[in-house]
Order: sequence, then C-alpha cells, then structure tokens
Amino acid sequence: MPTATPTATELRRHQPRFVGLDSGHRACQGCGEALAARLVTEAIGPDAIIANATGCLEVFTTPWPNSAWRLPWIHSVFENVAAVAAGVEAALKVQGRATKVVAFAGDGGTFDIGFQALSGMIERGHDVLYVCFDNEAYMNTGIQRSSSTPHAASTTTSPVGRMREGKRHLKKDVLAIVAAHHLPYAATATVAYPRDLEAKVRRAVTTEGPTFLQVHSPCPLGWGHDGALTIAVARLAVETGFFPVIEIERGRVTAVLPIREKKPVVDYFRLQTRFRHLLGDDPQAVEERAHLQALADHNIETYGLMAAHSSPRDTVGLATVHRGGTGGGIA
Amino acid sequence: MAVLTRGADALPGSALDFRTGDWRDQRPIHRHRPAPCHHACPAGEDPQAYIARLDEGNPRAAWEALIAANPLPAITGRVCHHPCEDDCNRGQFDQAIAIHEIERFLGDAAIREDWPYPVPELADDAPEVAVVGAGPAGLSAAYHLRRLGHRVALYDRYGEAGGMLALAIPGYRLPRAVREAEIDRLLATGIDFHRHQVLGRDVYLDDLGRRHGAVFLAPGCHRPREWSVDGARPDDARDGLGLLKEWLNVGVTPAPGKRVVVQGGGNTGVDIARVLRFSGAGEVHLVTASALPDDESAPPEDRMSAIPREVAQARDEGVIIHPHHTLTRLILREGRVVGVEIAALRKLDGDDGHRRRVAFEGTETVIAADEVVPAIGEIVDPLGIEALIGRERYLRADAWGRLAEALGVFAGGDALGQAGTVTAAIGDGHRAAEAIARHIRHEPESVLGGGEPVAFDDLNRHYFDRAPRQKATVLPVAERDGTTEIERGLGHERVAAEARRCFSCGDCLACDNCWTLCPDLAVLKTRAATADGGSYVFDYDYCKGCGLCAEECPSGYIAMIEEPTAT
Amino acid sequence: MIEVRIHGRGGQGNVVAAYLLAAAVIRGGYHAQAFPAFGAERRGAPVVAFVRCRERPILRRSAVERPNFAIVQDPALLRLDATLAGLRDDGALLLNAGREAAWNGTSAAARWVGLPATAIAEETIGRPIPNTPLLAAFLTLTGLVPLDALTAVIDERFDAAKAAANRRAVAEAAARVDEGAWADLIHEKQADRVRETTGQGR
Amino acid sequence: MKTATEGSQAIAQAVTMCRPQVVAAYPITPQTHIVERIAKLVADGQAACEMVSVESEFSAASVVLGAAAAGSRAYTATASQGVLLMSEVLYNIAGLRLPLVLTCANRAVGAPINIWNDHQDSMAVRDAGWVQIYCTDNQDAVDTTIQAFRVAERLELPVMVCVDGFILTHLFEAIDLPTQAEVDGFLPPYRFSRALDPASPRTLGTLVTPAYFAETRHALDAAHGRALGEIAGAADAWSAISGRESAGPLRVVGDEQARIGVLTLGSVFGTLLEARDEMPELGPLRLMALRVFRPFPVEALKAACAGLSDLVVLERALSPGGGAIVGTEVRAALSEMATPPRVHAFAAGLGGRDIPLSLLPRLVAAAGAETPTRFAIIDVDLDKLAPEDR
Repeated sequence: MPTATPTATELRRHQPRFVGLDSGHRACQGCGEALAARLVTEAIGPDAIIANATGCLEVFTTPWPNSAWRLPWIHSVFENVAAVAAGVEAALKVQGRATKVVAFAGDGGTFDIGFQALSGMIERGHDVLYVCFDNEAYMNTGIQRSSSTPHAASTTTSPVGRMREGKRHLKKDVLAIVAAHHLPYAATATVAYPRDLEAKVRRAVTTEGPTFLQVHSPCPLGWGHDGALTIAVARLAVETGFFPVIEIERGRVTAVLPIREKKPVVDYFRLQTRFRHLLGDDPQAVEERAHLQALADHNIETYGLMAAHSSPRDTVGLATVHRGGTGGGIA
Repeated sequence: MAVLTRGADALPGSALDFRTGDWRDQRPIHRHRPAPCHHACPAGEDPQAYIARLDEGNPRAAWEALIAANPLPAITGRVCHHPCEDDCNRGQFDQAIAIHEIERFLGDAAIREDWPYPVPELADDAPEVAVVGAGPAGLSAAYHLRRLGHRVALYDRYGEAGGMLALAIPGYRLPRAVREAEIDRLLATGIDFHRHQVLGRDVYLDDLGRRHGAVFLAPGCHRPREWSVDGARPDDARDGLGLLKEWLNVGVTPAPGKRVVVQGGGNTGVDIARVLRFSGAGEVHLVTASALPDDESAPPEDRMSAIPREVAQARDEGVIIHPHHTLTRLILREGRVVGVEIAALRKLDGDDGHRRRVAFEGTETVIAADEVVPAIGEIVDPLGIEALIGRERYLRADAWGRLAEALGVFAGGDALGQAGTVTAAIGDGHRAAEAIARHIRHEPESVLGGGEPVAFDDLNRHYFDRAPRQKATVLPVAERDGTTEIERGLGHERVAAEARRCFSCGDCLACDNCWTLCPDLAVLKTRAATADGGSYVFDYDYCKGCGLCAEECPSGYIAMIEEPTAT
Repeated sequence: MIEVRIHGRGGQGNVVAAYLLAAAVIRGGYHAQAFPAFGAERRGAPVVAFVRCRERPILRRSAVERPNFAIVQDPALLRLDATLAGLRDDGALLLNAGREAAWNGTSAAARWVGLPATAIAEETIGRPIPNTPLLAAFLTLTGLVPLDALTAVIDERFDAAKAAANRRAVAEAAARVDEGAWADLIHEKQADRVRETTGQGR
Repeated sequence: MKTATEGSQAIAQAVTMCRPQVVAAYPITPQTHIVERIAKLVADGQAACEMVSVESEFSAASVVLGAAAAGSRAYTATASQGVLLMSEVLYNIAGLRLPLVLTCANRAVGAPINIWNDHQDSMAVRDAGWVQIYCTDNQDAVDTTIQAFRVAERLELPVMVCVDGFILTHLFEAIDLPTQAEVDGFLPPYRFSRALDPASPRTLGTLVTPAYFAETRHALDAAHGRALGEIAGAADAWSAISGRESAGPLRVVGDEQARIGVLTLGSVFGTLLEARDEMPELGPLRLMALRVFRPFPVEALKAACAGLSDLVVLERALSPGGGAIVGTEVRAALSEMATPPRVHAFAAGLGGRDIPLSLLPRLVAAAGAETPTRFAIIDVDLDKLAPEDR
C-alpha cells in the first residue's frame, strides 16, 4: 500500500551512497563528464581532496557562490593541476594526514597543456590519483581539436572541407606514455560501465603512489549526439574496439574488458555528427572508414579484446542488471 | 545580496540553490505498461507482477498477486496452455520464462503452507449472488464475488466442484489431490456450495433471479455434438467425453487390446487417446484436420489446440497422430466398426471468405480399427435455460458476461462456446463478478483493456545476459500409469532462477540503472512505496530532462513526456 | 680600503679562496666582503674573485676596478693581459710559481713574490689545490691579520683530517715567505683615501 | 652573533628557521645557491620540510600553491625567466589569497639571454597582486624573509622578497643570523583559515562572473592597503627581537636641509651611501631606498620628500616605450604634494652592468638640469650602437 512518499529533499539526505558532486551543477543535458565525475567521487569517498584543472567540469560545477562539490576542492589554472595536487599531497605528507589527493582534468589539460606537470608529478611519485575525463576535444572553449581527438573527427579547428576529412592526426596514446613512467597503476574506463569504473577508482585510491585513470566521457554537444544516448555511444566505443578498456601495472597490461559481441565502427559513427562525413560513399569517406575500422581492429588485436567465451566481466556480463540493483541499503 | 567571500570560496553543495529543473523541456515519468504475458493471459493474470514478488524473495506476496486474478493457480499451472509464454519477450532473446512452472509452484506452495485467500468479512446485509455451475468459470466468479464482499450460493449438478477439471482431466495431468485441495480451500472462503442441484430440475432460473441480486450461469457444455461420418454411425458408438468421464470417475477400462481411432485434435481428443493407451488399447490413432502443434509451416490457427507438450508426450506414449487428415468413411460389419478410411485434408479459403475443409481425392487410406471415438466437442445442455438459449448451441454474452436477453443474468465459461479453455473460463468468471458487483451497486459499466503491451524493442537488452530456461523433469514413459503426475514441476531453487530471468517488462526492476546513470543526481532511491509503485523518485527540481534514464531503463518502465507548461 | 683580486681557473676553488680570506680577515676584526666576478665561465676557464676589507663597514656593492693585490693561482694566467690589468703600480703580486723557474717580474707590479703553492699543497694536503698556501703566504707577507685567523676559519670549514692537512699547508707556506715584507703596503693604503675614492688615474 | 657567510646561504638559513613545511623550486641562476642550501639542510635533517624538486618554475609555483591551500607553510625561489614562467600562477596565488613567500634573485630577462642582475623580472609581475619588498643588503634579506611569512599569513597575501642576483646572493660578508628561538617567538605556526579539509570541504578557485569580479579586485587592492600597516608592525616586532633598526617601507638617510634626493631600490643603495660619504663636496643629499614597492607607500614617500626640490629616481628596469617604471609611479605619487619636487628618472645597472660610486656625482648633476629627465638609461654607451639604433 503506497505510504506517504518522502519529499526529494528528505530523500537526498538518506541516499545510500556518498555524494561528492551534487545536483545543481550546470553541465549540459546528458553530460558524460558530469556523470563520470559523479561516479568517480562516489567511489573515492569522503576522505579526499580534489584539485581540478580549468575546463568544462570546473566551470559548470563552481560558478560562485554555488559549488556542486561536497569534497574539498581547488581550481588553480589550466595546465598545473598535477602540480597543485602534488603540492597538496606534499603538505598532507608533512602534516601526517592520510587523506587521498585526486587530480581532475580533461583531455586538453592532460594530453596537451598539462602534460609536463603530469609527467613530473608521476616521476616524483606523489601519492595522487590523476583522473582524465576524456571527451576528445576542447569542449569548454567550443569544440576545438586536442591531441586526444580521434582521427578524422570533425571539430571547429579540424573541420571537414573539400581538402580535409576532419582531424588529420591520430589520437595520442596517452595511457602508453603515462605507463612508460612505470607507475603502479594506470587504466582506462568509461561511463558505459559504471561498476568497472568504480572498481578501478577504488583500486587506484588504495594504491600507494601515483595512479592514472582515463575515463571516456561522451560530450553530447561536441560529439553531436542526443544527451539520452551518452551511455549508448560510450558503450559502442568499447564494443567496436575504438576505445580499449584496459589496466596497466608497472608498464604491463594486466587486464582488459573483453568484447563479447564486436560491432563495426560505423555503428559508433552513426550516432555522432562529428563522424557524419564518414558515412558517405565518396572515396575519402570510404577510405577513412576503412582506416578507422583498421585502428579499432588493431586495438582489439593488440590488447586481445575479444572474449573467448562469455566471461562474467565482459561487455555483456559486466552490465547485467538484477532486481534490487547494486545500490546497497535503500533509504 | 550575496557577500563576496575571501578568495571567492564557496560552500559545499551550495549549487543546490540552483534549480536546473528549469532547463527541462521533457520529463521522465514512471509508466507501468502491461507486460506481454499479462496482456496474453485469458484469466487476466499479471505474471510479471507476481514473478517480481517471488524474485524479491516473497512467494506469499507473489501468490496473493497471482490469485488477485486467478484463484486456481495450482490447477492452471498444470492444465493451462499458457499463451503468456508464447508472448513472453524473453522468447525473442533466448527462451520464454517458464511462467506455468512458477504459477504451479506458487499454487502448490499456498496449499502446502495453507495461505488463506484474502477475503473480507461478510457484512450482514451483503448482497447475495447465485452461481450455477462449479466449473472454473463458476468457481472464479464465486471467489471474486466473495472477494468483493458478496454472499455466494454455488449450485452444481455433480457431487463435487470442478466441472471439466474433475470430469475430464486425467490425473497424470492434474492429480486429484491437487484439484480437491485447491478447490476446497477456495470454497472454504465462505461460499455456500449446493451439490447435485440440476438447473431446471432442482433449481429454477427465475426463482434464483428472484432470490438473488444476480445470477451467473456457467453450465459448461455437456451434450455431445451430433456425430456421424457421411451419415453412418456405429450402433455401439461412445462419445469421447463420456468415455473420459467414465474412466475418470467410474474407472471403467474402455478398450483393452482394441485398435481405436480417435477423431479430434483438442485436449479431450489427446487425453482420450492417451487414456486408451494407458488402459491397454492395442493401437491408438488420432485423426485431426489440424497440423501438429510444432508445425511451423502451418498458421497457428491451423494447429492442434491441444497443449503442445501434451501432444509430444502422447506421441512418446505411442499414440499415432494423423495431422491434416479427416475421416471420410466408416467401414462397418453388422453395424460395428472394422476400419476407417481417412484422407488428407487442408483448410482453404473459400469464395465466401470462410475457410472450407477440402479432402483430396486419391489420398484415401484405410486403418483397421475396432472402435472410433469422436472428440469433436460438446454443446450446452439447454435444460433450465431454454428461454435464454433458444435454438442456439451456446449462450451469447458480452465481454462482461451480460446476457442481452435478461437483466441481472450473466454467463461465462465453455457455455459461451468460445475458447473453451480453463483460463478463459476463469477470466469470464472474474470479469462477470466485477460486472455483477457494479450491477448490484448500480454503478456504470467500466471499459476493458490495459493499453499496448511492452514490445521487445522497448527494452534495453544490453543489461540482460543469456540464461537458459529451466526445464521440469518428466516421468519416463515406462513409469506412466495414467494417474501418476507426469510433470514434476520445478523446485524452489530453479523457480527462483527462472524468476531472475524475467525482464520485468513495463515495470520497475529496481536495478538502480536510473539512479546510477543520472548525471544530475535527479533520481533518488526510496524504500517507501512511491505513488507509482517504483523504487525511485525523480527530483524535478534538478532533472534537466536529458532522457538518459529512460534510454537506459532495461524494462521500458521510464517514459519521456513533454514538460507540462503549467505545474 | 684594501682590495684583493684572486685569479684562477674554474674548478680551482677560486671563490672558496676569496671566501676564506674574507672570513679570516673578518675574524681578525676587519669588515670585509668577498664575491666572484659573476660569469658564465666553465671548468678550466680563467676566473677571478675579489676580497674587500677595511676597518669601517663596507656598503658598496660595486666591482673592484683597481686591486691593491693580485693572487694568481696559475702562472699560465699571466699570459692574459686581464690578469694584471688594473693592478695598482704600487700594488703587489703573489704568484703560484710552481716548481719550475720563477717568473721574471714585469712593470705591472712594483713587487712580486713567487710561491710553489701547488707543490706545497701536494705535499701537505695531497691534492694540487694551491689556494690555502697562497692565502697563508699573503697574510704572512702583509700581516693583515694573524695566521691563526685563517687556521680558525679552516677548522670551521673542513672536517678534522682536512683541516689538519690544511694547517700543515699554512705552516709550510708561511715558512717560505718573509713575514711582514708587504706590511708597508697595508699602512700606505689605509692612509691613502683620495685617489681611491675619486677614481683618479683610471 | 655575526657569521661570515654568503647571501644565499643566509637566506636559506632564514627560510628554514621559519619552518616551512613544503619547499618547491626549480634551479635557475642566480637562485640556485638558496635552494641547494635548503635541500642540503633537509638532507642533513636540519630542516623538517618536504622538498619538492619540480620539473619547472611553473610547477614550483603550483606546488607551493597547493601546499599553502592544504594548510602548510610553503616557500619557493626563482629568478628571471623563471618568474615569467610562474607569472600565470603568481596571479592565481594572489587571487586565491594564499599566503606564500617567494625569493626573487633578481636577474635580467632575455633575449638576449643574460644571467646578471637587474629588476626586470620582478617588475614584470608587479601587478600580480603580490607584496614586493626589495632588499638593500643580505642582513635586510634575512630579516625581511622572516617578516615576510608573518605578513603573508596575517593578510593571506603572497610576499615576494627581491634580492639582487649575484650582487647579494653571491656576496660573502658578515651577517647577524637570528636564533631559532627568536624566530619561533616571532612567527607562530601556520594556521590557514580556508585550508582544504574533508572536515569542512570548501571549494577554492570558483568561477566569478562580471557581477562580482570587480569586487574581488577591490578586495585584493584593499588587502594591499592594509599591508603597509602589517609590514610596519612586523618590522617593529622583529626589531624588538633582533635589536636591529626597524626597516620601514622606505629607508631614508640624509639630512633635513637636503634639497636633492636620490631614490633607488635594492643593493645599489649601499653604494650610493658610500659614495655620499666619500664625496662631501656633493653637498647635502637625502638618499632613499624604496623597500616596499607593492603596496606602493605613497604617504611615506610624500613625507620623505618634504622639502626636496629635486628627486632622482634610479631603477634597474624599464618599460620600453613607457620609460621609467618606479620613476613614473613616484612622479604620480608626489604630484599629490603641494610643492612636489622635480622628478628625474633614470635606469642603470641593467643586465649586471656595474654601478660604481662615481655614478652619484652624475645623478646629482642631473638633478641640476634645466629640464628634468623624464627617463634615460644613464649608463648607456651610445657609441656601442649603430647610428640608427641610438
């Protein structure tokens, strides 16, 4: 029998999960980065300090006097988040506090302008979890290409034209570069598989020393898809092999998220206007499609992404839901 | 006016002051839609609902949800042809949920645990209704009327309740003990059962009408159809149903050593054929104009109406089936059958639009036989209702069971000459009971229908993993004796596993997807049952209406609707 | 004001020599400052460092243009004009003469003294670092401050073993030069003010 | 008790006596001796702080920013290009109102690359919101460094202590180093009111729209307004402990009768003082060292210039196309006086060029010029330039 339903305000106080990033932030509808940041902070828990690089996440969460954060949080500038985090960590070390330090940045702040500070932070062995929310372009400034933008994707600075089919260059393999620092733990994850993401965050925060997480976070605005399809798009990135989900320890690949049913990359492209120009029959489009399919196949081969048989943590098994869900005790 | 803090610092969670709900042009809502199994059930059961309760670990709540529609689950779990499973969305994914096994399990559990039927105390001035016929339709009507607070007088011509369940369904399908236990528990809810009361002989319709607020007629069909092959008829002809009743209730062994031909592809025909095998008939042929149940080449309406697994078992037991054939001639010697001539037959569309049966010349075959048993159905015995039925073979009523001819008189079950199944009869009884209650309270009639069922494509199948359907163990042919139940059902473990396979079409699976995937934390989890019965509420102060939750809802329970302009 | 310019090669401890001298002079009750000629020179290149001292506090941060004394740690540096440039005609030169034949003076300095500082260092310290012997010789010649001011500074700066070795070097060098031979130059300089401050004769 | 030591060593000693918890630095001439010394003190266990050897000045500034925000006393040092590489973060630190101390071993800014002293580097970030103090000698550098932490932490403003590269950092002389007890008595442990802490999870570094940005800038300027009082207070308090003269924002030496004044910044002040002593024939002079350049001590300056007919401003930087930096600000400040002195603005000693005692007579002569010099590089040798470049 329906008893009186508690008001949302009452319910908010009793949700059976830690809230690090709360409602009222100003991300776009269906923002993958907002979702990723929410999931990551939930997994980190309350004893942490966040340093955040300049970018969408920083802007939409902290227009003064409103902050959507419930963890201590600091933003300095675009390219120094790893160093700021290192400073916080150094301070906590001297103060003898065990609070975890986490750095948040987008792909621009990680692959490009902030990379030197990131490399230095890892090399010096700071006990910091660095999370890169990878939405594959400079979204905060209006969709300019970054070194994370996939090959042939269209952005305002890698536009499609008579002479060009979007970005001419390849997506930088930042995980491999980071892994070359021989750090204890580095991994990719995606919003399409929240349980995998949360497990990796927990793994990283309990690991001593620098750890790195690259979270594939669709941007409905920049990728040109409906906000409702954020998960569907992210899922296809994995199922096509376009975005390999792997774990690297001390430079060695130790685990992958296997694909049970491989999808062609065009399935991924169809949902996004940034790849729309690749769907035609003109020779360049055909060639680029083949090129991108080859890149995805290369990922699958390189990391052995095809699941031999249905494993409980492959692209299907990992997402399986059951009545009662995963959310623990109910408020 | 806000006062600037040093360094423009902000307080945790202060963004809650900023209501992003204003951005919304569409909003998610929880919208329950009938699951295909619910939509398909003639008895109006909602298997999705009771499977959910079972999956939650509450079998009693599951049983109560079940008997809100059908008070005889232990029986129907065994004898129903379960169209619910034919429509189950899971069937398009891997295999349908074994709903009848779950239904049967719950029915048996209720008997074993003696869970009482939830019925209200009778008020002194409770209206009284007469129900004629204690078959599935009558029992269903009686129970639902009782549930709705009515006094019920139930009349039947036989000494025990159950109608065809008792008369014509052999024990290897429906053990007597199960049938009696469930029906007795049902009658024990406070239904006055009057045995051996034949309408038109012991009780009279107009008299019942006078003494009760309404009358529900469920006399069933007990008069065999006229039968002959090309006008010929053996002197010693026995009708199939009669033979079955005799064997079931008197225990006469009908045909030791004989070679018998049964005509008719319904459940009765198949049961007669099997009974004959069990009682030692040498050879049993079943001739039917329909196709075999598993014959994909034939349109469903052309297939035998008998339950497919029963047909399969019959063949295992040695019954020889001649699908798409008909009897063209009886070969008689001194009025006794020595053989039959059968020929291939198809149902074809005629010029008048009706389908006609065409036997093909030159396909005739002769089968040596000692007896031919027709199982071609029965019609209503008009005794006591001559005024209502006139020259017709069946009673005619609307969807609520109302008879055009007489106000306050309702009818249902086989007597309507429609589906002629147990579950259809139970559905008739249920609907009629509600109509009767409204009739007595002088309330306006309501409309039927629960909306379009959830389609396979309305589900987000990414969240379901393949899992094989649980199969019940079956008694080996050698051990079958005609009374021991052949199907053994599923144990608790395997029923639970089966329940876990349910997609929960159109209802909340409480899987946490919406709660986990909302970028705006606008989905909140709650224990208190919500107005819409779900486990989550949408916080429209912050929901931006992106539609992610609806897109990722596995069970199609979340719909996006245009944002209401005025709130 | 007394200004000393020490010449050496990058890596020879030239700046250290200047700091040691200044420290010793301060210990002896003077005000002093020492600083290198800041440059981008690398190991082996000619380098110079300066020491200033007097009884009053020294506030100036300007360069030393016309030193009273030049201490040259490597005779080969004499081939460069810069080595003796600006040295006052009435100044003096202390030269690490090495083992080989002594250098036949020039007009650049009225007086000069040669000392086989490298050899002394090798004998006493075991390494060819001529600066300690040269400083000892300089203080012995000028009598600017007592030698023990230098040994005290050495004791402060080096560990026991090194200090002992350096003390031996100090003693050895002091024994090789005439005590007070340049004492007059000191007094002269104290009296003389005008030329120095108005920068005449440049 | 006086110790004969190098300026860098003394500054490093002073810094560690202030018990910083985090020191981050990237090596650059002529700052290296300072951080090398601190690193050694840490290595020898004589300083209990986390020494973070970063990969750039940019990260050095960022690390101390993070450390200060996390509630630790932090310090860094740099020079020249390093200051400019830090500049974005320097603005950020001031905007976040974080207390930090930075030693700038003043050095020219390339191109052409030049490792020697002038003030172009710190002048380039004069608008970043930092307090800037220019030290006249190494004793001043030691005392100012200690006071800087107190000023920074009381105001939640960063302080840049400017010390002439090489001229002071590499100068060996006798310095009075305080005892640890004296410093502890002067400088309480660091408590940051807005520290990052899960117990009270604040958000630092928000986005501020036009609706409030002007107010943030006003608040920063107002904090500098209060800084003069704090600086003076710290100086007096430290003087009471050290026994040395309390150095105000402006050091003034010279008699009341003087009609000519010379104002400068940094180590050249000592040279001018000696020159004045050595040359009585120049007549009465009033010499001033502008120690505190940010906040700009307008009132103190006006008071110090009372009765002057001419003021020569000598600085070690310039704003090409604009001329004098300090000179222009001094001129503007003095214009508030009823009878302001004429201001003659000069630069000298750029890129390490020696400023000899003999410069003073030329400055005094310039003061007597018919028309004041708006700006000139007084020691430039035009003969070294091609005619079209003169």
